[in-house]
Amino acid sequence: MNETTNQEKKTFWEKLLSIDRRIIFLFIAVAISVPLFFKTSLDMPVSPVVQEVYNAIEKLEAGSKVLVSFDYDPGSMPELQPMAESFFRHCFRNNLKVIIMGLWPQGPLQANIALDQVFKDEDIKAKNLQYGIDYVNLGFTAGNEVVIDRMGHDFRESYPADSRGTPLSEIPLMRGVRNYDNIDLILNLSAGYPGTMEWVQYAVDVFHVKLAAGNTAVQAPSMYPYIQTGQLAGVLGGMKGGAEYEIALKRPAKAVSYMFSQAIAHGVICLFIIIGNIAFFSLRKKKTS
Amino acid sequence: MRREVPLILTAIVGITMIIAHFIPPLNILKNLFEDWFFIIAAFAIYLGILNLILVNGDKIYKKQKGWLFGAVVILGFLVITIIGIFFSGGKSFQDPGTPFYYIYMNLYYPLSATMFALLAFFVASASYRAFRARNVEATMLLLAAFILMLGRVPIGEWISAWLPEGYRLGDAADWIMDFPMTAGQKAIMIGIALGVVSSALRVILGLERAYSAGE
Amino acid sequence: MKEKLVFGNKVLLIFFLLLLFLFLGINITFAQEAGEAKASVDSLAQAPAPPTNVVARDAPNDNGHALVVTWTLSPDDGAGKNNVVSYEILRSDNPDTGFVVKGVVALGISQYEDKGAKEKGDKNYLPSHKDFYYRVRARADGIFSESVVSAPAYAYGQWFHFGKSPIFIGSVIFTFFVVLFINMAKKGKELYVRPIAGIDAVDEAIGRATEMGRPILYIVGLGSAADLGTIASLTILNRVAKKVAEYQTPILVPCADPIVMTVAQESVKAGYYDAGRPDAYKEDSVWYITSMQFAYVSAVNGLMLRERTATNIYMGVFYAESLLLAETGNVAGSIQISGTDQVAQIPFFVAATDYTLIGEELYAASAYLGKEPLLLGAIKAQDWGKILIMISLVLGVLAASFHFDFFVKLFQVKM
Amino acid sequence: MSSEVIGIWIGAILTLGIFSFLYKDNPFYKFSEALFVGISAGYWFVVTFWQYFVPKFWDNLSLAYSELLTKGRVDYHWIYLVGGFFGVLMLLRLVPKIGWLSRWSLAFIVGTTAGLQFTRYLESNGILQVKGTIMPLDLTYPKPFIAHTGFIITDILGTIWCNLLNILYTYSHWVLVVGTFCGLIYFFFSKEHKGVFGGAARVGVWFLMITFGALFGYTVMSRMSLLIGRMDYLFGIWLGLY
Repeated sequence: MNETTNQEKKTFWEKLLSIDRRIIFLFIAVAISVPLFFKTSLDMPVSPVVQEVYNAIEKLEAGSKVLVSFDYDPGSMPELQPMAESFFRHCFRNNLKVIIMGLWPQGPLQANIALDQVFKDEDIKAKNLQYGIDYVNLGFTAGNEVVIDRMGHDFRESYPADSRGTPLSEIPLMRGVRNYDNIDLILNLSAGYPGTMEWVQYAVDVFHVKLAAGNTAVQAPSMYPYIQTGQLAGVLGGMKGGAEYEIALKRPAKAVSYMFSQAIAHGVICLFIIIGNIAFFSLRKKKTS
Repeated sequence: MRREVPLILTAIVGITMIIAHFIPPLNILKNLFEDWFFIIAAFAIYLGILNLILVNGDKIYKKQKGWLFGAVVILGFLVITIIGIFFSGGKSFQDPGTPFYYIYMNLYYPLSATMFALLAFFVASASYRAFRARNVEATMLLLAAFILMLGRVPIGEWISAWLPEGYRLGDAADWIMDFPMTAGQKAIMIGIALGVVSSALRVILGLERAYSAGE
Repeated sequence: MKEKLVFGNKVLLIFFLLLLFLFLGINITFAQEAGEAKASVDSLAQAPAPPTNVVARDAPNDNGHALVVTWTLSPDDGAGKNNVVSYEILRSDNPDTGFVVKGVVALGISQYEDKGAKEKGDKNYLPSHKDFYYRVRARADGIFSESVVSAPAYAYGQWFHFGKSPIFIGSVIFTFFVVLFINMAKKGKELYVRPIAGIDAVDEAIGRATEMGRPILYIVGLGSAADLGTIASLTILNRVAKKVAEYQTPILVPCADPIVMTVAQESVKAGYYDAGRPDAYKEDSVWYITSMQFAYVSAVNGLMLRERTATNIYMGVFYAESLLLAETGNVAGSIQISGTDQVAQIPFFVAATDYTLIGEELYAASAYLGKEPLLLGAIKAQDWGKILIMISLVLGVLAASFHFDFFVKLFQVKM
Repeated sequence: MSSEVIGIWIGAILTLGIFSFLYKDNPFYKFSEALFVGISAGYWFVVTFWQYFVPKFWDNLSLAYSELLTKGRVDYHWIYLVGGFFGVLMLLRLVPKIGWLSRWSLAFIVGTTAGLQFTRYLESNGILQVKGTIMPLDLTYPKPFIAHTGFIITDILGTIWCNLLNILYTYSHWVLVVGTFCGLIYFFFSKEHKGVFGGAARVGVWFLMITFGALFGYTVMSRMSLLIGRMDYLFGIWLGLY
C-alpha cells in the first residue's frame, strides 16, 4: 500500500484505493437500514413449495383450527420471525382460530412478540380478536417428540393449562379440541431439533394430520423429500422463503424489506469491488505509461 | 515418572481409541472417555476463572490504566455466576422467567449478536481491499465471489433476466458451488485428513509433545 | 531434544499386521447398492398393493443396537399401478399395537437399517437381545397400505466391524508409511521438503516485531484440546516462543479454553527453556479471557488496538471470528500470518491476512518449523499418502467410466 | 417502566456500544467489552456447572453412592471417579511442587483426541471424499432444464456467456476430477513447484482460489441477515420507528 512516498501528492485514484474503511462501513449501514423504513414491495417469483404452504392455509374454511408450534429461539429471529407474523396475518385474515404452543422453551415468547406486531395491523385490529376465543397460547412443555405423541391422544396430557395457568376446559376455544382429530392444520416454525422432522414422524405419520412448515435456510433442503411424498404440504426456507410467502399473501412485510436490504447490501459490496478494480487498473496504466 | 507416564498414557489411550473404532463393543469406552473429558473440562474451568480474576484483580490492585474495566469484568462475572448457580432454579436455569434468562436475553444476547453482526461490515471492507484483479489467481477469487454474491439475491435475477433459463447468474453460482468449489474443497479436505492422521500418529508415538516438554 | 519412541516402531507395526491378518481371513461383504430411483409418472388415488416378505434381522458389524429390515417391493412400485412414492418402516415391541414410523426410504429400495441408540435415556433407544416386530407401508400420494407384521428379531453385537475395512486398510498403510519414513530419517537420510511461503514468513515477522519493539500476538484459536488443529497450533507456538525468546520480544497469548491455556503455558515455557532463557519467561504472557466466541473476540480486538501488536499469528481452529480478528489486525497495521483447518474460514484469512497456511500446511508447519528430521519424515508419509490417493482417484475414475463398479466398492464404508 | 422495556433499553445501549468500535476504540466500547467478557465467563461457568459437572460427575457418583447405601453393591458408575481424579490432577497445577501431575490429565486428553480424530478424519475427510469423486467422466450436469446441446445465440455477450457455460456444464465431472487432482498436487511438499508439476500445482491454486471466492460470496448473505436483525432491533423494537 505504501507505494507513494509523498503523502500530499496522492491522486484521486490513489485516494480511492486507500479509502478509509469507515466510509465503506457507513455505506453498508445505510444500505441495510434505509430499506427497512421503506416497506418496498420487491417482486419475486413465488416458488411452488412456498405456494403450497399458502394454499394449505387458504383452503381452510373460516373457523377452522390451526395449531402453530414455535420451535426456535432468538438466535433464528431474523429468519423465522417474519414467517411467524405472516402465518398469523394469514390465519386471522381468513378468520381461522389459532392455538400456539412451543417445543423450545423460548418459542412461545417469540409467538407473543409476533402477535404484538400483527395486532398493529388495521384490518386485524378491527376484528377485535379475543384471547381464549380467537387464539390461545399454550406455552412450552418439555419432552420434545413425546409431547407431540401424547397430544395425539389428548392435548391435556401435555397441556393441562395454557401459558396463563387457565385450565383448558375453561378456555372456550379449547372446549371442542381433544386431539389432532379436531385440528385442521399444523404450522411449524423450526430451527432444528425438535422441529419439522419430529412433527412429520410423530404427528403426520401416526395421526395423519396436515402439516406445513417454515425453516431456516440451512435446514430447509432436508425437508424436500417429505414434500415429495406428501407428508409435508410445503416449506418456507430462510429469509427468501419468508419474503416469497409475504408476496403470495400480498402483504409485503419484514422479510420482503429484509430481502431488499440484503439485495442492496450485496449490490453495494459489488459496486465497491468494481470501483476498487477501476482505480487499481487506472493507477497501473499510469505507472506503466 | 514425570516424563514417561504422560507419554505412555497418551500412547495407550490413543491406540485404544483407534482400535475401538473397528471393534463395536469397545464403543462404550469411547463414550466413557468423552464423559471423562467433560469432567476434566469442568474442573479445568476453575483454572481459567482463577486466571481471569488474578489478571483483572492485579489491574485493579496496581491501579493500572483501565483498572475500572477490570472491575467491570469481575463484577459481571460474579453477578451472573451467583444468579445462575443459586437463584435460577438449578438445572432449569435457562428457562424463560429466571433471572439468568433475563440477563441472557437483555445483556448477553445483544452483545453477542452485535459482535457477530460486525462481520457484515468487515466482509465489505475485506472484499474491497482483497478482490482486485492483480493476477490470474486473484481474478479467479474475485470472479467466483462476485458471481456467488450476485447470484443469490434478486439483483442477480434482474441483471441476467435477458439470458435463457439455466444460464443466468444464479445458475452459474449453483454450478460453481457444485463443481469447481467442491473440487477445491475436496483437495483441501483430503490434505487435512492426511495432516490430522500424521499428527495423531506423531502424538501417539510421542514425537509431538509440546504439552509435556521442558524442565 | 532426545527422540525416543514410547513403543518401538516394530511393536506397533507387528500389532497392526496381526489385526490385518485376522481380518483378511474372513470374507468381506459389501453393502447392497440401492436400486435406481424412478419417478412415478402418474399417481392415482388408489392404495398400492402392500410390500410382502418383511424380514428383520440383526445388523452386522455393530455394537448390538440396530436391526436390518428387508422386504419385497410392492407390485405397484415401478410397475402395476405404478403409484408407490415411498416406503415407511414401522417398529413395535408388540406384534399387535404400538407401531411407530422409524424411517422412510424412496421407491425401489427394499432395505432399511433401523439404527437405535444404545443409551437408555435416548429417545431412540434400541436395547440388545429384545424382540421387535416390523411392518412396512407402501405410500402413494396421500394413501398407503401396510404389510403384515414381520417375525420377531433382536439385535446383538459383533467383534469386528467389517464395513469399516477400507478405513482399517488405510490406517495400516498410512501407519506403515509414517514408521518407515521416520526410521529413514533416523538413519540420517536427507529428506527434502519444499519451502512454504507462510512458514518462512513467521521468522521474518518475528524479526519485524523486534525491530519495532512491539509485542507479538499469538492466537491459538477457539478450538479445545479435543481438536488436533489446536494441538498443531500449540506445537507451532512452541517453536515461535523459542525464536521470540532468542530475539527477546514480548509475546501475548490470550486463550479461549482453560485446558488450552494450560498447554499453551507449558508450550511457551518449553520454548523459552529450549532457547536457553527459562528465566525470561513471564507467567502473565499466557492468560485466559473467556470461552465464549464473541466475547473473546471483543477482548482480543481491543487488545490489538491498545497494545499495537506488530505481528499477529492466528493458527488453529477458527470459526466466524476469523474475519473479525483479521480485519481489526489490519486496522492496527500489524503483519498477519494465519493458518486453519476449518475450510469455511480459509477464504476470510486469505482475503484479510498477509500469509495463510491452507489446511494441511498448518499440520506441515508444526513439523517444518522445527526442522527436526523425524518430523520431516511424517511430512514425507503424508506425500506418499497423497500419491496413493491420486493413483486410486485416476484408476477409479477410469474404472467407473468403463463401468467396472468393483473399484468404487473398494471404498464402500458401511457405518 | 416494565422490566421488559428496561431490558430492551439495556440491550440497545450495549448494541450501540459494540457498534461504536467501528468508528474507533473508545471508553463506551471498552465498557461493553469488559461487561461482555465478565458476563460470558460467568455464563460459561454456570453452563459448565449445570450441564457437565452436575449431570456427568455429581449425578453419576451420587447414583453410585445411593446404590452402595441401599443395596450394598458396587455399581459401575463409580468409574466416573476416574474422570474426577484426572480433573483434580488438573487443578494440582496450582501447587507448584506437584504441578507436573497435571500433565497426566493433559496426556489423557491429547491421547483421546489423537485416537478419535485419526479414524474420524481418515473416514470422513479421506476415504469418503475419494469415493465421492469416483464417477464416470461422461456424466453431464444433472440439472434437468439444461436441454440445450447446440450453439446458443442471443447477442454477442450472451452468446459467449451461454456457450461458455454450456461447455462447462458438459465437462462438469472433468472439472471435478481435474480440480481435485491438481489441488492435491499443490499440497505436495516433497517436490518444488517447477515444470509440468509446477503447472499442475498452478491449476490447483486456481481451483483453490475459486473455492475461496465462492465460499466467501456464499457466506455474505447470512452475514448480512445478522446485521439486518440488529438494525431491526434498534430501529423497530427499541425506537419503534416503523
